[in-house]
Amino acid sequence: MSTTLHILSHSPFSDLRLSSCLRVLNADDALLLCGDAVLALQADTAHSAALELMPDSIGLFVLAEDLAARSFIDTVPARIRIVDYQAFVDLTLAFDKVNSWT
Amino acid sequence: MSTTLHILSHSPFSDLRLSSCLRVLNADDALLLCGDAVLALQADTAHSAALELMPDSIGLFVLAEDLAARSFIDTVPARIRIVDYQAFVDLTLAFDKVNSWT
Amino acid sequence: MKFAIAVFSSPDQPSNRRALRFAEALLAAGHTLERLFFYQAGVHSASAHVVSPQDELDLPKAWLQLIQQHQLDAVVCIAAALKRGQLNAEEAQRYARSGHSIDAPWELSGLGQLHEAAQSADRLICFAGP
Amino acid sequence: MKFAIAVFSSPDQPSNRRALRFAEALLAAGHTLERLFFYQAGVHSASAHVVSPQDELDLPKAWLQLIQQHQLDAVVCIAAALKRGQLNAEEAQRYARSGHSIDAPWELSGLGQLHEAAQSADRLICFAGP
Amino acid sequence: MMSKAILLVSRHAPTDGSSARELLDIALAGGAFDLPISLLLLDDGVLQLAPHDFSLLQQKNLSANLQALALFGVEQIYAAERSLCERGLNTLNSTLPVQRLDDAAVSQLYRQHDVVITL
Amino acid sequence: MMSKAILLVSRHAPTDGSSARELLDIALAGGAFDLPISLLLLDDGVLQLAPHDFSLLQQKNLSANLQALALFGVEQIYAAERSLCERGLNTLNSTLPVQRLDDAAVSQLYRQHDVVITL
Repeated sequence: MSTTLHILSHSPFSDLRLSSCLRVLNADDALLLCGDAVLALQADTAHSAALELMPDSIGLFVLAEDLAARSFIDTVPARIRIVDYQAFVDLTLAFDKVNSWT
Repeated sequence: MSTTLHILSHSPFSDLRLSSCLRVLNADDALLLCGDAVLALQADTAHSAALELMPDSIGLFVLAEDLAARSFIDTVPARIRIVDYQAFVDLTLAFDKVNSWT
Repeated sequence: MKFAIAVFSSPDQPSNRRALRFAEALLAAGHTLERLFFYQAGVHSASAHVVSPQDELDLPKAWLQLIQQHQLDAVVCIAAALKRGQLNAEEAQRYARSGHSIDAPWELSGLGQLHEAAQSADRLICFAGP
Repeated sequence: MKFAIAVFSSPDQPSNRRALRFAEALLAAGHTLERLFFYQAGVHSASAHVVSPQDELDLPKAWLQLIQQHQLDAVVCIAAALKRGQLNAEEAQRYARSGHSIDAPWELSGLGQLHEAAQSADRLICFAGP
Repeated sequence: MMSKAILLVSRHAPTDGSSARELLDIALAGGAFDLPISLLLLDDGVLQLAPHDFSLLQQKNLSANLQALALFGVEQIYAAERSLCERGLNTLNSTLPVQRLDDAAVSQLYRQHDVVITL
Repeated sequence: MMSKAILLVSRHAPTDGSSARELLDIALAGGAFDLPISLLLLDDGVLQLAPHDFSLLQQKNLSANLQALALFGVEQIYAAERSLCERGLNTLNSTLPVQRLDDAAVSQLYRQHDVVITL
């Protein structure tokens, strides 16, 4: 059985990929938010609530530069791990395959 | 006061323009569905229900070739008027301006 | 009546073809098409380098034929075209590029041409997205 | 480890730059980048005709530098490139186009190259969308 | 060495630009190389199973490409039941032999493949 | 003859490719011609009001273009209150003088203009 790192980059406020992705995640998969998908972490929105409800076994990651560039996002939930490009490379090797929601 | 013909072409199943558009429509505006926005007419979906609830004063139109090309859509609500390109041109002149939800 | 059409989508998007059909329909009805304005990925419509598959509609060719047949004013936004690599001979020379993909009757010009068309036409119709 | 990267987005999309940064990071970590494969609007990354605004990142140039510096195998899907007007000298001659926008070390080839890379690399990472 | 199993996920309507066609081209190329390819139609991708008259849009017949998959040895074709239902296509009779999968089976499909490409 | 009043509707985040920038370029060009231009930030477009550090993405500072609007005579800048709230930006303090509009006022804005361009 093969694990998957899913990558999202679309804004969850204009696109429905996030909800589709959350449905296909397996218990040992992970999700990396980059680009405008980072907006899903914005506090007090339906999307950040949906992310907080994900099972603990599912790893949640955000690309450092995309988070920092959106400086209005001041706090992120404790379970979210922030990865730079070097950690992004390592992350792709920690799962058996990578699926970009293009 | 100036009326608007709004044009949508994105699939309502993958994009949120339809709901945003329905909120800005004025009572004497109109909506033309073309491209995959025609999918909003598919029976027994949340989108066709939302369209049926629009006030009667708002004109609802669909581009003929886009409807016919999707031959699985077999019936459309009675209030929807089907326009070919010639009627599309006339329609843009029947309103003061045209807004494409690009 | 006087129309202006703005195209924001590339030739592989359905809205690009829809713009062409709309232009044909308004001309067939005896209206005037004052200007075609190509912006964003729409600038690829002007490329003479596109090689469409034989059994598919060749939109850059269809646009060119329409423009020639009706002697239309077809403007490509110069800033949008440069950053997307669609140059005419003059810009290719200015920026020392070895070739170019846009020829007359296509014209490169600025966004002022979009505003001029929006002001003078009775209707501006924009085509973009799918 | 061995990586392959597929790019489906044009240089004005953020994911195109993200692919470049990812490629740089994996090379910096001592991994191998077996192949870059450009498909869909990603083919515009190979254009030598792009003129980026002076204060903006020039992605086609940055890709070319990375490819040259690390002698990477950079393949552009030929079918996707032809229909988007990105030709090399050979295809420009074949289809009687007056110029071309893709030069070596960029290579035009088929989708078999994507499959070969997917099979031989430890990871295939795709970049597309915004 | 055994080939890696590839899952191709098609999320676009056949009338939404060239994405659906360009994904099928990847499938056909993989089939030509005798690779183990599965195709999952997800979200708007399930519309590829519904009857269209593409000639009205001066578009090539995408159904023909789907039908050609079997000739290229691509026989694992799946569609997400939920995507079909959302689009009012639950009673659709497809001429293509397609397996319909519920959410759990869709998740399982990702687990069973070594490489995923989504378009 | 009086110039037509133009409403430019910007629906994209400043980090979502070039759409936000290319819409502002239309606004600046219109301002340079002394045309009556209004800008409405709608849906993800309201994110243009939120503070960013664009340099991290090697992107030009879009806030500078927004600030430049006033210099070009474009002073009617509006943001949809609902779009701000949906994105958790209701308490945002923008340095730009922006009028927030409820749904009815947004609809009214469309009525008050002669031309609309949405990007």
